[in-house]
Amino acid sequence: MTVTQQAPAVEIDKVAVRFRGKKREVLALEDVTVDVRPGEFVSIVGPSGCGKSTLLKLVSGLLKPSAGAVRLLGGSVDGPRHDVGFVFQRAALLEWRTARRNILLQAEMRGMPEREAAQRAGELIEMTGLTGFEDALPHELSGGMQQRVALCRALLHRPPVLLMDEPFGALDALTREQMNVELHRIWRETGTTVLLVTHSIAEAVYLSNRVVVMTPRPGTIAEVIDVDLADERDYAATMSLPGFATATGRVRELLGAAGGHE
Amino acid sequence: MTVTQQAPAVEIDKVAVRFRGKKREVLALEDVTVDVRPGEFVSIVGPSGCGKSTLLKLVSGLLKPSAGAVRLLGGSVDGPRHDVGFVFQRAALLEWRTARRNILLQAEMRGMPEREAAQRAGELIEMTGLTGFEDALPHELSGGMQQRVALCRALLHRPPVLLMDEPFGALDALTREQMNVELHRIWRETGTTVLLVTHSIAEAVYLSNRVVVMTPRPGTIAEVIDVDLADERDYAATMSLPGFATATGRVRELLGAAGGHE
Amino acid sequence: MVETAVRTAARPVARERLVALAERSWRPFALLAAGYAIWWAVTQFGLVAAYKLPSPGATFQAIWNEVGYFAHHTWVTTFETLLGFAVALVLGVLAAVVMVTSAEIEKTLYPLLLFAQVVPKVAIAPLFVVWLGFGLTPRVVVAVLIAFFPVVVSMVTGLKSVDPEMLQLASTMGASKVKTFVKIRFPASLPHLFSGLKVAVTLAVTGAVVGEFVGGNEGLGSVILQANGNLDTPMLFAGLVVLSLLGVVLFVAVEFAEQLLMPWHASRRGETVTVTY
Amino acid sequence: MVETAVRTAARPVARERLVALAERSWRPFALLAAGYAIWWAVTQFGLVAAYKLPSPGATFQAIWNEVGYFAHHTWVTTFETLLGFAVALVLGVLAAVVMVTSAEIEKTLYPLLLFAQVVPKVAIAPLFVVWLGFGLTPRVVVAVLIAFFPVVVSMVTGLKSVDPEMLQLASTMGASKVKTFVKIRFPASLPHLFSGLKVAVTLAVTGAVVGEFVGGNEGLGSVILQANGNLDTPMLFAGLVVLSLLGVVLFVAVEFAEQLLMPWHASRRGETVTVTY
Amino acid sequence: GGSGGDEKTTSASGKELGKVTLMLNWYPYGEHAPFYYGKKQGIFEKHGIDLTIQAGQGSQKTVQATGAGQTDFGWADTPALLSGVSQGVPVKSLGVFMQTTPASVQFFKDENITKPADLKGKMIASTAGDALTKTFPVFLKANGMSEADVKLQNTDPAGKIAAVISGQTDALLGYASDQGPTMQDKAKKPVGYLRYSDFGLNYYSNGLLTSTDYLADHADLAKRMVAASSEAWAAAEKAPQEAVDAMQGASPQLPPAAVLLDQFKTTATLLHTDATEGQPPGVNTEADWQKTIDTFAQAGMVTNPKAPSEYWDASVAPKG
Ligand SMILES: Nc1ncnc2c1ncn2[C@@H]1O[C@H](COP(=O)(O)OP(=O)(O)OP(=O)(O)O)[C@@H](O)[C@H]1O
Ligand SMILES: Nc1ncnc2c1ncn2[C@@H]1O[C@H](COP(=O)(O)OP(=O)(O)OP(=O)(O)O)[C@@H](O)[C@H]1O
Ligand SMILES: [Mg+2]
Ligand SMILES: [Mg+2]
Repeated sequence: MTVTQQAPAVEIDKVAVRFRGKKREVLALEDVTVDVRPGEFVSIVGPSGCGKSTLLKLVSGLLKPSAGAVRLLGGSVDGPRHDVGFVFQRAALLEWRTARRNILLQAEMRGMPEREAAQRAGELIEMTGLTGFEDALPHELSGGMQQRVALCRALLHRPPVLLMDEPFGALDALTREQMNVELHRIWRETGTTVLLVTHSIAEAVYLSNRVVVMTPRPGTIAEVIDVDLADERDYAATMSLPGFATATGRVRELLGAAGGHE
Repeated sequence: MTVTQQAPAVEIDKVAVRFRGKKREVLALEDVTVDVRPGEFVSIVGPSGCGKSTLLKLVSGLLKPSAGAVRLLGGSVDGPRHDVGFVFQRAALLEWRTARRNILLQAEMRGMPEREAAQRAGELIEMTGLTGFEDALPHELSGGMQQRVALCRALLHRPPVLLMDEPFGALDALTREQMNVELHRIWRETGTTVLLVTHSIAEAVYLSNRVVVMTPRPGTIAEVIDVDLADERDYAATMSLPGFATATGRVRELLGAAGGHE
Repeated sequence: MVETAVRTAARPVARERLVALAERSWRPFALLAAGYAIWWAVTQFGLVAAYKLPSPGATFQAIWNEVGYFAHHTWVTTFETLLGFAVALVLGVLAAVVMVTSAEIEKTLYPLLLFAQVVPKVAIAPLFVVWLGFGLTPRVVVAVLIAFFPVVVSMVTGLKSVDPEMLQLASTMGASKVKTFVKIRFPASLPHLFSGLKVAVTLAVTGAVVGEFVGGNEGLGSVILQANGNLDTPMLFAGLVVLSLLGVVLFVAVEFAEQLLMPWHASRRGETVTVTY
Repeated sequence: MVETAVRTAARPVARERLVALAERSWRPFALLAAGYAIWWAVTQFGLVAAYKLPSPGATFQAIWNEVGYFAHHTWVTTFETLLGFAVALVLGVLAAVVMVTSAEIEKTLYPLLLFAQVVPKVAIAPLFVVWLGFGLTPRVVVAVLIAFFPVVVSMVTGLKSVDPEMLQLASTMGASKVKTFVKIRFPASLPHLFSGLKVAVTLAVTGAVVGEFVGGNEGLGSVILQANGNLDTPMLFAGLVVLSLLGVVLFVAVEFAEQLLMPWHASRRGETVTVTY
Repeated sequence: GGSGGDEKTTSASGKELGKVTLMLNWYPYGEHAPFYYGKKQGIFEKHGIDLTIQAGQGSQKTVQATGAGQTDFGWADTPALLSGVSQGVPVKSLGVFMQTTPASVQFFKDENITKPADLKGKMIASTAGDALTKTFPVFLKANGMSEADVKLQNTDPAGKIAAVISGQTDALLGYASDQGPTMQDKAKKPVGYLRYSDFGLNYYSNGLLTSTDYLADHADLAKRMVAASSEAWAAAEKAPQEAVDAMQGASPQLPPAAVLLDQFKTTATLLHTDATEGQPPGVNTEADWQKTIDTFAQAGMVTNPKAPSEYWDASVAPKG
């Protein structure tokens, strides 16, 4: 996909976030500036507690910055935005709804046509390997299954912008790889703009156009790394490309990680 | 550490678990037999929903098998056991307690001496990098921070058996490596028996004496892989040892994963 | 954790179910029988004067002698109670919703509702008669006023206890307030609401009776009032027995609705085959 | 999600706080003023006969003329209410704990409690006098009986709503039932308990008044009863006003305790600087 | 509710009857026998009245309901009427039938109480705020005692009898025609009375009343109602047993027949003062009214006493 010179889909401009707790004030983000082009896939990696989840909540308008401004799809963000699909870090399922009905919540809230929604939900359930558990309640599902339900829910309405907070954290290696491939395919086919928080450097590099590496709290941007890979990528083959090694190496270096998990 | 010919610390004997839901019966585990020697470190890997969490709950006596028997530290398990430290897949923190007091819950419940508990909690908080957030309530912590609090809680009383269900899933690569190293050190120093569920194959191999690989639901044991590495392991160096490559390769093969995340 | 027996994986057959039912329910019956036995013994052997406590025989005789009379008055009270409860339920839920929607409305409305609650209805009931006359209205109004508050309080607490992240999720879905309410807030607050409803339904009975005390020649309240005036304790107890039965039946109906509407809730989950203990 | 204003990161100064307080609390006061104005107008212009509704002036005059008298009776009723509420709280929590501990005890005890609840206390209050004599006891007993049930119901629901995984966690810690209760079940059930307590405290006031109606020479209940007998509506309303104030004060005290004991709860969390909206 | 007197029905003999409702002061008991007897004997029909009798729940409420037009006529205690009028309830008495108050201190005879002085130090159950309690100090004063000499215990009306039977109190304040017979029946012990009227205090008790509006609009019907009632009371006085028998079926919760008879016989002794001796029931004198008003003014129940004519319409009184 060729990225043209359009206005950015996401503009985060000199943003700072300061939380005030009972006893403590926490500066979670400081002077964060990122632009994401329409149709771009950007991953965010950084140490635990550096403000990644906070950043996604800013973009969706669930949180207001203490300083700076956020723009999404050309409009300034000053309230919850519903032109996004959001996967929270916790699965956040409704305990009284079955897996399928948790997914369909998205459709019901948006008033999507029922037939279309049901069909799409069926496809996503199959894609994520939840077949057979459509009618299970959340407490009857394993941790990874719950996470997949939340993923399906965020994808149901084919959102123009996808915000995903460690959507694959509770999945085993194989399932995770399959999900990666699927997500990559969906992204290429639909031109969705994606912001993905992940702890897997390989995943970040495999999926993204660019990887944003953050510093420990207060979260600032350490570096934005361009991934020099074609948009169409074979999973196994990509891993052995020099562009992949360069990018992962640089990310690992910035994070100070030895690379055991990547 | 030399493993002597003692009675197993954990004996799982032809265990099956069948859940009955409203509409569906799910056979989660079938004919699972595993013995864990005292002081051994065993990791469990397997596809999402294959019954790993279920297995840990069986060992701790939180769940009764539909068939078969479980023995722990020489006694048969027929009720919740408290000679374990358990890290659940969800952090499961008390929302009204601060981070420190969530950790100290373990001490309070067991009636541990206060001074000792407070000191130990302080050490663990430092080790897991939570310093400065001792007085934060769970909702003021990031996902990874919550997980670290749960980890500290399980380690507080230096349990003879540690049961950990993806304790590092929400951590970034660097923190995760550090935690791995710390856990390995604790294990070597205390001779604790550890059962660890993880999705990271590298983590499983780096930490374990043996890796149990499970099949998709109904969960059975595909193979138990012996890890041919010295007990004392340097993190970065281990990765390049032939024993490491052999073991990870075999696990990856059994799981059918390409290895992107390891 | 509560200890429970291990179950086999096979589905229970009808006979097993019956046994299980008997196992579950023999205790209340035993209790009832014991209570009856004590009552009987105490009156039979003259331990308590008859004007203080009639014998069970005399009490049931009183009902039996006037079955039609009791049926009529029970029906009146039941009708008032149900009407009062229904109105209290609707108004209470509405008030709670409005109050949760806006902190400003809450601050304006709460003192008003609180005021309506703390004024003892028993004390102002006579005024209702002055204001509203002797018909059905004042009695239903008293029932509503008495049953209303628990509904509001529990519903407000319930609506506010919803996981904030679920509400954030809803707002990313562009959900309207109504949809968020219908699909998230309301179901999530059901456990709270039902504990309010259980209290409310029993209070609605009391409300109807209080209403009948102050104005009305019908209903179990007036039966009791007259019996009290004549010191006719068998009749008084007969009234109380029938009234209690009414209360118990309505309470059980609410519990049943609870079971039906929220089988998913932790407090009511069916046990899984492999049971946690 | 409720929209709220953006806050700056700096701590608010004292003046800002004052303004915020005024902003938060002007509505109830405005409401009170409006209510008073309507009451005044309605009586002033003779829209309602004086025997139906006295003027506010006459009402406050009635209090003012007999301040000492009101103070005494208010104190009596307050004492009965607090005692009744305290006993109901302790008994209610105990009953709930016992019931949650064992399903069998629950099944045995619930019908008993339910029965005690559904028998209208107003109807049996005269019997209490026969059984317990005059004096403080029957009045406190009525208050306890009326306030008890909401405490039990909400506490049982609360205790049962605890996240099962937290209880599993406790059992891996070898926690005794008592410790599990004190450290997990009880705090987790506070949000439920408090919605019960809010209802219970207002009912305890009613209970004390009912007790005073049927037997007692003291307390606001007897003040109201006498005023009613004389058709002395100013005095009647004076009694009601004082009684309502008592109820409001006690309710606010319970709310205050709630705020104090569970600042962590979603329903009461202070907003963070960067506010979700 | 009230019919407003405009509805008409037709009797068996083809006579056109005015439909009226009468709300009693309480659920039916012996005192009310004359109304049932009059109905049964066709006395009301003879006067062109189709009478419906409703139970009441206390004189006060009957006064209020009558004032509000929820019933055409009421049967209520004069003190309740006086305080009602002084509070602005638009009602008027059409004549008091029970001209001697049945108010009395009641106790078991084994208490050895024979005169007011014997009440010294006794505990007496009474309902705060009711007329009996309000006038009790006047009664005490008339007999050289003060409030401090006895202890009054506030008790629910329903609980008074039980309080005496169970020994919680030594006596109660009540109407001789009401609690006494029931008490005697339950405890199987003779009951003694100290009637206010025997010891220097008398005032008007139950009588017929209507609203001022009704009186203005239906003066004739009101007059006929008074005449019929008077005739019914006179008839019942002569045949107490038959009168009480006429009540059968009035309510499933009627007191036992013996109690009813006892209640009515007591009532029958209260129909006249010295001034109206020999007159038909329901004939009042202004002097008696004044005495009653003065008594309650003294007791503090009437704050701004007015002339008898403000409370009582003399024009409808029955002729001998
Ligand atoms: N509601 C809140 N109140 C106070 N502090 C908060 C709040 N939410 C987050 N924080 C703080 O903000 C910082 C960033 O949190 P955030 O959840 O964005 O981290 P993260 O990068 O997502 O971490 P992780 O990888 O562990 O999920 C943390 O230090 C956290 O303690
Ligand atoms: N309470 C329950 N009732 C019914 N089915 C259940 C229950 N708990 C677990 N299961 C089912 O048992 C199977 C195994 O669940 P388990 O949580 O042990 O998986 P897991 O291996 O831990 O998966 P993950 O890696 O996704 O956490 C799943 O298919 C799940 O749906
Ligand atoms: Mg996060
Ligand atoms: Mg799991």
